Amino acid sequence: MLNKSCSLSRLGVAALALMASLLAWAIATPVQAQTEILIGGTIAQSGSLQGIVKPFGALGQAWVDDVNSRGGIYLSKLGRKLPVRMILYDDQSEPPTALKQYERLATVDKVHLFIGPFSSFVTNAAMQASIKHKIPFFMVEANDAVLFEENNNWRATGLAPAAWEYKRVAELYKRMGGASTFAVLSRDNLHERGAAQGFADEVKRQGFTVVYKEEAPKDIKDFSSIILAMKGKNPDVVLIEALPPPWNIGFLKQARELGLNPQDIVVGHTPIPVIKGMGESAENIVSSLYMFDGDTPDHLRFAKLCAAAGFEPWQYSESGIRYRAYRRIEDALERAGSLDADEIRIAMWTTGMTLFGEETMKHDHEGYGTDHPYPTQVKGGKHVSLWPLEKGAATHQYKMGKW
Amino acid sequence: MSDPLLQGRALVRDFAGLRALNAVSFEVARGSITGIIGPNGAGKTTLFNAITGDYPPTAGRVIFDRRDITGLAPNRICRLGISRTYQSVRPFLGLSVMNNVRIGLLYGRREALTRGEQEREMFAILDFMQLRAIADKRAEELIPLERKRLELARALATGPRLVLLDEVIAGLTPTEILSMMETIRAINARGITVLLIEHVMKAVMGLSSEVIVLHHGEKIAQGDPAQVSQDPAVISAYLGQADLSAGLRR
Amino acid sequence: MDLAILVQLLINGILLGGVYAMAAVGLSLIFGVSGVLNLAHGEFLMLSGFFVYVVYDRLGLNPFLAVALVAPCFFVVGYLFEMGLIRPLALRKEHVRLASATLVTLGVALIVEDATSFASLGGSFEKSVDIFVPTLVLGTVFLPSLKLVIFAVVLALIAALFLFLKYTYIGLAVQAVTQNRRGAVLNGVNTFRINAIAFGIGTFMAAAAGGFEVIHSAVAPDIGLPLTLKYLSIIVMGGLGSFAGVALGGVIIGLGEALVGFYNPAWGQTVAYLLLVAILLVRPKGLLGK
Amino acid sequence: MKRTLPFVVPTALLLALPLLRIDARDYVLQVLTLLFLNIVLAQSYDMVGGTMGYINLGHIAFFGLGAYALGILYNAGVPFVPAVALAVLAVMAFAALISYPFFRLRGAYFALAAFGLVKLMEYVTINLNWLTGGSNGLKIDPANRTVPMYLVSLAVVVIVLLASWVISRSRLGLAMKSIREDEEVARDFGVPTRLVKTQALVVSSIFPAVMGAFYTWYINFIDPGQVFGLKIALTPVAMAMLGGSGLVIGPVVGAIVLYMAEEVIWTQFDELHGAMLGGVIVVVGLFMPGGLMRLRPLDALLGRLGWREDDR
Repeated sequence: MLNKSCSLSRLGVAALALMASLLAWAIATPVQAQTEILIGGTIAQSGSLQGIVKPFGALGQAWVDDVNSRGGIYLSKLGRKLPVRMILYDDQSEPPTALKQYERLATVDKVHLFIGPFSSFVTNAAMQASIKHKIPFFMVEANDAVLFEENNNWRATGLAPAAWEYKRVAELYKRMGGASTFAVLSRDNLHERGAAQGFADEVKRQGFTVVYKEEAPKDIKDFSSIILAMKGKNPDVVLIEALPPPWNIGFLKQARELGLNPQDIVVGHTPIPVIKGMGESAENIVSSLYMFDGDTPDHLRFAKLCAAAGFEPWQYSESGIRYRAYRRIEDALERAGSLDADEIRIAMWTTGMTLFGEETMKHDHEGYGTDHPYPTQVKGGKHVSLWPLEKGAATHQYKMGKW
Repeated sequence: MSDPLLQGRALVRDFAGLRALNAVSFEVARGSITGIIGPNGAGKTTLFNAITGDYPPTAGRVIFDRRDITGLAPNRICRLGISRTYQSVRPFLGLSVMNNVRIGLLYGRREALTRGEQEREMFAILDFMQLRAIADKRAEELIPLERKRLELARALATGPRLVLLDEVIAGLTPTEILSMMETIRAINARGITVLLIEHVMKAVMGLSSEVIVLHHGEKIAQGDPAQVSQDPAVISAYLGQADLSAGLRR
Repeated sequence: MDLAILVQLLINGILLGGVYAMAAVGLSLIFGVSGVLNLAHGEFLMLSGFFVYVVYDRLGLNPFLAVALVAPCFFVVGYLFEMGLIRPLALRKEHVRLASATLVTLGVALIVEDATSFASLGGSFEKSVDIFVPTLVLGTVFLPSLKLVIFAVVLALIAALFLFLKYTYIGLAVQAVTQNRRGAVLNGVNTFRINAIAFGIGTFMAAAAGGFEVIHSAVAPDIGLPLTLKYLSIIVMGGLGSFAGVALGGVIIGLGEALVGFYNPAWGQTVAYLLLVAILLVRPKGLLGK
Repeated sequence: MKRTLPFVVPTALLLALPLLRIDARDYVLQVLTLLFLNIVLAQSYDMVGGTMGYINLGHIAFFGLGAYALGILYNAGVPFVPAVALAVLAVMAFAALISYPFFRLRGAYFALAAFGLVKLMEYVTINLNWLTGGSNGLKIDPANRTVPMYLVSLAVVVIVLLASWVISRSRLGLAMKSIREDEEVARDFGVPTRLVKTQALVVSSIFPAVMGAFYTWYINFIDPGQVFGLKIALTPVAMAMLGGSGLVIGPVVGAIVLYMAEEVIWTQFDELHGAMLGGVIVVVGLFMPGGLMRLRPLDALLGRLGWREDDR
């Protein structure tokens, strides 16, 4: 009996010790002195969003290496350069996991600023940690309106609202002439819906007609009924807005199979699998990217970072947004000149930096930026920039139903 | 029979085009031990299932204690006082012996028992079936004979007026057979009517006051054991099943 | 509605049903014989699509040839899968077996999905083969020839399966096991081998469907589980273990998606699961289930 | 007293945790909140899945429904507490409603139809966008609710564990177990199986509904793919199996072990998180049909604590 209760209590002690050590393990990371700039965030390495952003962990590291190779970022109030360290966790594409991990970044890793995750849903959860701990939050691939409903001075994005995504494409058609009726199909998902609606509104504002507008389920595989309905409307231009390549490929292959032959096809996101899968048929598809051809320092640096991360800029259409976020962080830190959260925040909101040699980034009173993508066209299996518009109108070629 | 406890009226049961029971009518007297015999596939177990409502009869009526129970759900029929065992035993393997019995006590009775009554009843039944010593074991840990006793214990727990015993003697050693026959008699002595299916002729003939003979889904004879075993139809039905017909004549 | 459109919709729906039936038949065979809900079925489909792509991309083979090369290998994959991971569960209690098989196949699905996405790191996660089989046009009606071929293949496979089950020793054994596992064992059938063969054939069919997927649209690591779910609802709707039921279930869902999808794309996808629940309400064992 | 101590002491410690004054407190609370969510889902899944033997792959439908019901009611101006109550009642009514058709199905048919139900719910939620916001998701006023959410989840964990324990020793629990062992025999011995199954499903739906409602309150922005997701649908099943399906202590142990394993995996490894999780699940299915708590040493431990159940 003595033996029994003895081993029981020993067991209890062991269990408590285990719990305590787990707790300790969870919170035990040495406190950082101000010898480096700590940036924390999450990137989906698993779950439903991984396919779009997985290599951005490597891209982030490439940027950090690049910055540190020059000695880091100069902070005037400290009077020296500090190296950058980026801590990225896997949010598993799930908001509660992201919330937990941003909390960890804030309290365990004690980062100085946050870089946002992919998607508005995950961002919304992650932002809670920023507000609570008063840590500046650089949003990246997230610009849905719900994120801007509340006053929150700790977040800002470089992106314009989702509805702007096709502004430049619509302008291109305005300048080109020759097309007047549009069909718009988007994947039924937060981001895609907003972007497609923006395009429809934009072309209507330009005086064109939208003859077909529909949203199709996230995981639809058979588009034959949609294509049939679309054919009945006989549109000049068909726009497809969906992030996952299989969605776009499925639609395009079936459209070809069922003889949908508009004058022009716009596929919002045309990364390499779409081009490879469509082969010759991908020629002259109009698309968009968050960059355009050029040789400014930004262009060169962006290409270099992507190469270090193992892909070409246009293969991951969102990579341009990431790059802009890195640049904004550099810019904000330099102008803040310290690691004080408030100063970084103010610097983040008052940016006026120039990117890719052309545009000046700004923020409106809600925190939206001004970035929106540029039209491209697939030629010879690659994206060719149609920007600026004068050049675009000359380079652009109607597809004219040629599959 | 003036007032039978159980009565089947022209029972028919079809399985996907196969007629397993064909117009079987029979009566079971109150307080009796009645045997059902017949070659394999004669429809004996189907008859049980028709009575308990597991596979309700396609046509015909089942009358229990002057009440028509045809088409009632098995759980309701159980509460009316009919309980059973299975040809291949089916105790709740993952449950303890006590809980196997408790199911019948809790759910199979018409009137709710108080906690004290429950416990008293349960231990009385466990004692009666000699299961008390292994009451905490799970059914899957029992040996076959114990499982059979457990089936009987569970059947008794519902406080039945009629128990249907499906080959409880088959597969036992001669000593075990004798003890099981004693048990069945003891159950009957408590005022519970017994209807049993059995292949061991000695046991059926020894126990039953009345025997029903099924063949190809039809009843070919009913009467006291001595009389039935002389019946030419019965003998011809068993022809070719040497050991059984030998058993009949013995 | 315009008659031409209606005809086109019906054709689309039926052909789509053929595409669904192709992979679902394999799943049905596996369930019928082994009683296992193979949640990894769609992953094998996806994996086969990847291999077809790799063979096509690296060796420059014709994609159809690549399918012919890759799919039979998946017979072996399925066979080994059963031997290694499903067989050890055979002796468990019914509901424990169902649950553990569900877990094992789910775990395998997660592993295959993640490993595939890991293996394609650096490249893109999505693969699609560039090949266009011209469409047959009869007046106003478009008959996508690739889907026609698939439909013919499905019919042929179902017929072959039927003959195989009816006239070969192994086929009869498969049937015996489907109907009564214990009885088959008592009659000397090696149920383990039969299970493995069923997994082999079923996985082969999934692989063939995967080949179609990568040719006709695209594969990505995460398409597996949602597809499995759809195939499962098709075979449940048709009646577990009935091949004709699978074809019927596939065509019903195909037609439902095509017709509803024409008016309202959103509900077009939903209709499959609405039908599933509705049919099970009326017939708990599916349309042709016994 | 000795028997309840290993339960009371950790609960008291966990209850006191928010008083802790360290920087990482909220992180610890959030880690535990997600653990509690998993425990509740696994434990309540197992009422039907383990105790009654009906593999309910659609358990998460109750969670998603609770999440959406709360969001819709709350945004319609119903005060929070009544909104939670109404959401839970709605889910219970839903469970009672589907129990009739779904429990006509057995075994694999039931598991699959229930699984299909989750997908159906997801689609319907997307399509009814006038009500649910569709794929745009549903948002309620955001706030930092770390500590209250932690306390609520802890309370629900305690309640669900108590409920499991009470049920396993109750009349209803015995009937559920008898259905698991042999439904026909149970019916032959007077168990009103249909009623028992409905009761079991309704009881098991309460807990995911509560957690779903509070989940919306905590995360404040939900979408159909998230609350009706495949992963969240299947991990509780894996957790219950890992710990020991059908035992009161099983699902909670499984949830803790699997969740901790996941935590270690994502903090210690950069890649292949899904594959490792899959590996764990395969091992459980392959080698531990009875789960951890039926392994001999742990079973012996339960015996010494006086926690061993008669029916296992």
